[in-house]
Amino acid sequence: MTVARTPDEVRAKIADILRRTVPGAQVEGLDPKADLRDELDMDSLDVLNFATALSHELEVSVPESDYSELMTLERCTAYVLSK
Amino acid sequence: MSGAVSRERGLELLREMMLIRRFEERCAELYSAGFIRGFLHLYVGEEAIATGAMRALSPEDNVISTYREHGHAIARGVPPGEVMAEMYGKVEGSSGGRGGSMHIFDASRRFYGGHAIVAGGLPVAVGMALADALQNENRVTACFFGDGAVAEGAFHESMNLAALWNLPVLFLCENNFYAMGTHLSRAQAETNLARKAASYRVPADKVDGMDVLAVEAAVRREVQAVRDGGGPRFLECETYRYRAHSMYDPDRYRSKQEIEGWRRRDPIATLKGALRADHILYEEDVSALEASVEDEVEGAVRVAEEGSLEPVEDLLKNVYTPREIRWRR
Amino acid sequence: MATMTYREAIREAHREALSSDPRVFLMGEDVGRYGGVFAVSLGMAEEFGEERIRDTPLSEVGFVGAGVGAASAGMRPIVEVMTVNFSLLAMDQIVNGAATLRHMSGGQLSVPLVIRMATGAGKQVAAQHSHSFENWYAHVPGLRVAAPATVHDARFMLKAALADPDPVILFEHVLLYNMSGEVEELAGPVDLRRAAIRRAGDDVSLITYGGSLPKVLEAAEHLASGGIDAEVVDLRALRPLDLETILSSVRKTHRAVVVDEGWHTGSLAGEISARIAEDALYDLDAPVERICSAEAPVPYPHHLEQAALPKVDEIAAAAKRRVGSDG
Amino acid sequence: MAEFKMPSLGADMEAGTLLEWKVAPGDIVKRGDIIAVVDTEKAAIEVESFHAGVVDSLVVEQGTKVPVGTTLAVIRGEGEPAGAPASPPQAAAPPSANGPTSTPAPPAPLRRPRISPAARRRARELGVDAAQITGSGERNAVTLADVERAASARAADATKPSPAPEHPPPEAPPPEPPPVDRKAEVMRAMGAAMAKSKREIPHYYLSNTIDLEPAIAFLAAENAARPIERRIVPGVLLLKATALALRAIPELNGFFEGGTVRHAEAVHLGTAVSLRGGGIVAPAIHHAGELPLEDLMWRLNDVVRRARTRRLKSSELSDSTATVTSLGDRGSEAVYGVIYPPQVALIGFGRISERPWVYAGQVVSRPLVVASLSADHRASDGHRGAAFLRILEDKLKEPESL
Repeated sequence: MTVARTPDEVRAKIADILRRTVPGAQVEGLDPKADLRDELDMDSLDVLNFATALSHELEVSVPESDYSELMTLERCTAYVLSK
Repeated sequence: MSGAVSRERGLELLREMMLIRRFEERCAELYSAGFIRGFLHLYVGEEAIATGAMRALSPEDNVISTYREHGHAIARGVPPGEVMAEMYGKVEGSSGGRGGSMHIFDASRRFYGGHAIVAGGLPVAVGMALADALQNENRVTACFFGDGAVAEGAFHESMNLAALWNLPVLFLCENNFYAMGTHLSRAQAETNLARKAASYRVPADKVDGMDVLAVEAAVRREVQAVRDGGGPRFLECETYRYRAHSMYDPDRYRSKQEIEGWRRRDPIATLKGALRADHILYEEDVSALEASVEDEVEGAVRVAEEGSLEPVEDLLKNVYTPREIRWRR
Repeated sequence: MATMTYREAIREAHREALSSDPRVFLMGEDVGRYGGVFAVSLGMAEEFGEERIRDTPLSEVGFVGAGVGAASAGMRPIVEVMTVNFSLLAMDQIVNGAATLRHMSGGQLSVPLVIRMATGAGKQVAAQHSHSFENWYAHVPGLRVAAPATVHDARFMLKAALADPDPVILFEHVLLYNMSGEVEELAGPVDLRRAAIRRAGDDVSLITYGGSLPKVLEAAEHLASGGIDAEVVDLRALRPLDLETILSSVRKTHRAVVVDEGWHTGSLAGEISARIAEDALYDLDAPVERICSAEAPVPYPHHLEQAALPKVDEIAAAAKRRVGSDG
Repeated sequence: MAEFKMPSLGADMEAGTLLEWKVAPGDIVKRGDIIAVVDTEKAAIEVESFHAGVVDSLVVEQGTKVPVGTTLAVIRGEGEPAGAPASPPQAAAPPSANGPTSTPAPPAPLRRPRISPAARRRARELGVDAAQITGSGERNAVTLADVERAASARAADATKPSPAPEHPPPEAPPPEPPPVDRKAEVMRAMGAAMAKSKREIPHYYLSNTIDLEPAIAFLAAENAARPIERRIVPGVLLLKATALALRAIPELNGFFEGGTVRHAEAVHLGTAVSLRGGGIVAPAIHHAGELPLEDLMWRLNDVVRRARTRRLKSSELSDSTATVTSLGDRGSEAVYGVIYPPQVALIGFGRISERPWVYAGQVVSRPLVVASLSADHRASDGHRGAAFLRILEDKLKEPESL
């Protein structure tokens, strides 16, 4: 399986996952530094579903303690790339 | 054999052999009509052995037999109706219908089957005798098998074990000279079967299996020797089956002359002749016996016909011991 | 095309082998003068002589072991064991001997032995003559196990078995001997590595072998009349299994029913189900179902024997259940 | 002959629009089969039949809005003759007192939805949520064909609005639901229910601050050992503890109707779910107290997702015996909620956050939550309410027992 690994690919993939796990999410034009939970009205279930999809589709393991690292687009991209 | 037997005893032996023969002939008929299925191995011609040998055994002794065992079962006292019902696959059969022709069991008469793997009964007989030895039971285990079994490894291992441990087994070899379709001379290099047993230090002897009085006397002698603690014995009874190995067998391997030759030594005719010579058998006896045997066999067929089939829901019955029974012991 | 019985097809296969290779000989109980208990070798002793159509005493461990020895010493023996039930007496020679000699001699010995045996129930011969132990042999590395289920395979599987450098066991179901069928006369040996698709279909794979094939084909016809298009896979080889054919069928139909006359527990059907679960789980649209024999020794009475064995309507019902059209 | 009526799917529902029939006359229906999709102010809801039999006739056409209680279809029992007259929609009785009229059977041991592995994989490929498809396979398993049908139906939906005048569709499309301003409808319906609640129910309020340190530590240890898709959120512990505490204090678990209190036997926990774009629904998690945490987590996730995609079942909207509202980790410190009539209690949880707390004589930082109870004074009193919160706290301090 090939996995997205350039920053652009990772960002696109994250956006794609967000669109699927948070139905109706307006991902375009999102401030990369803004907290996704506020911007997209994500609750803890959404966060877990997002983290689960991220972990499966980008093949990164995400311990529970790292969830907060995923909560802006910018940090999330960096987190995936660091793995 | 003149003067060897009383009228009463003579008639009893004669009737039993006639009963077995009539029973077997009726089985052949019922098989052809489709009431009996599977394999059917008939004992016609060999009746003297079962009849004579069982007389010499006590009800406390064990009997183990082969797939050609209807005669043994009847001579042992298993009601012919139960044997017939077994062949009909009915619940009233001696094994509840599950075994059929080859697997007649009646533990209440210490008749332990009914084994259809050639020589399969011999090690079991050794084990039963071992149990008796360990429990100080003064009991003999009589084990019937054919000449074909002598070629199996199980025969040789059983002889050795029984002799080595000095066990109370009487090995009764019914040598009818054919292992299915193969004559003894083409199956075994040493055709003197008693010598094989003797080589394991099992005292071995031979008797005319077509002479019921001779069989009874020989078995009585051997049983006594075993019961006296002398260890196992081997008795070869030379005999002949008039019919094919089984109902499936086209019987192309023997000549008509050979069969006719043995028929002239027929055990029933032989006993009749002896009793007539002693003037203790009359024609009206024979017709009375024939009628009574006919009645008994027809009664057996009725038991089988009127019996019931086990419900299919019971299919898994007796695969394991019912637990509550085992634990209550 | 020639029409013959399964029995005649096996006999023809023997005659061909005996005529073309002087190393081939047949031995077993009553195979010679008697002509074989299932009459497979009828007339062959007269044709090829008693040296090559060799009667044996009732000494299974002895003559099967002798087959192992003769094969390893340059002959091409065919050993007929009357039924798989009696083969248990010889299992030591087959499992500890034939299957292992090559391996434990570091490749110095090979055992090009063919063992044929009858198997299966349906003739009311009760619990010591009716069982299907094919899977016990299929468990053993070093053996090749196969089962001709058609007259054509009966005709051409022996040739493949004799050509194999390793021990091959061929299972012949007792109910097949009288079956008639067509044989392509100039066909080559059956490929022992390949299962056969006996009927192509899209809705469910019915996987079976040997004596159950006719039942499965009948079930497939019945299903077709109800609009279910079943594919029938005849394993032919029980060891090694042709996983490629099995899995590609399941990947196509997404449903599998495995029919095997052995008992469920530890059955060949269980092995096949496991392989499907391991390698094709994500292709399955319904659980795999097995139709095997009831977990009891085969009983003598007809109605109980039939109740114990896989049945056509049972196979069809399982297929419908898996396709999801049983209402 | 049974009449299938527009169900009451909550205290605030007065009427519904029949969006779609899932059955046709002559179809055999079993109890629990989904037979129609009804649009309420809140959501499109799959409604199930409580009768078994054969669909005799469909009385209401798709797209029609009718009051609660209106006969929608007639279901004939087996053996009954066909064609008995059904009452027309106009003759519908007004909705009777709200509240559950039937209790679903206790759930079979909960499992993931029955989706065949092939269907699951295909659904992923097609981007279809297989969990929301009604299966046609064995025991309602979702099969490959179901997924493919759903995908093509969706594709058809997607192309429907595009005008294609020169190629009229071969069949008349099913009537579109009337366009609604859903947000306004939801707000109006909720407002009506809440007004009724505040008007009629004498609320009393209690709250306790609870130290969640043991619960959070327990979860962290549990989750560390779990693959990510099986991790559990803290809200699940709160739900489970609430359900168990409700079981201990039955006065808070039930209904006030017709001037009397009726305690419910089982605890079906209404779980307030905020809809994106506004509004709240509170679908029931049936038998919440009996579900292991993992099953409860799965149920919560399932019900939230379906609430947000408007695929709830009717029983889930009418069966709750008490409701929980939990603000999660981004909300306010405490919530004192409004009871959903005819229920008699609402339990609220504020945000879980690290705050100073005295523990073993020391001021330490601990994750705290304010648990509140809004309860109907006609059904219970403050004494019992306090006992409830105490039990809730005890349960959360021993998370292993959940």
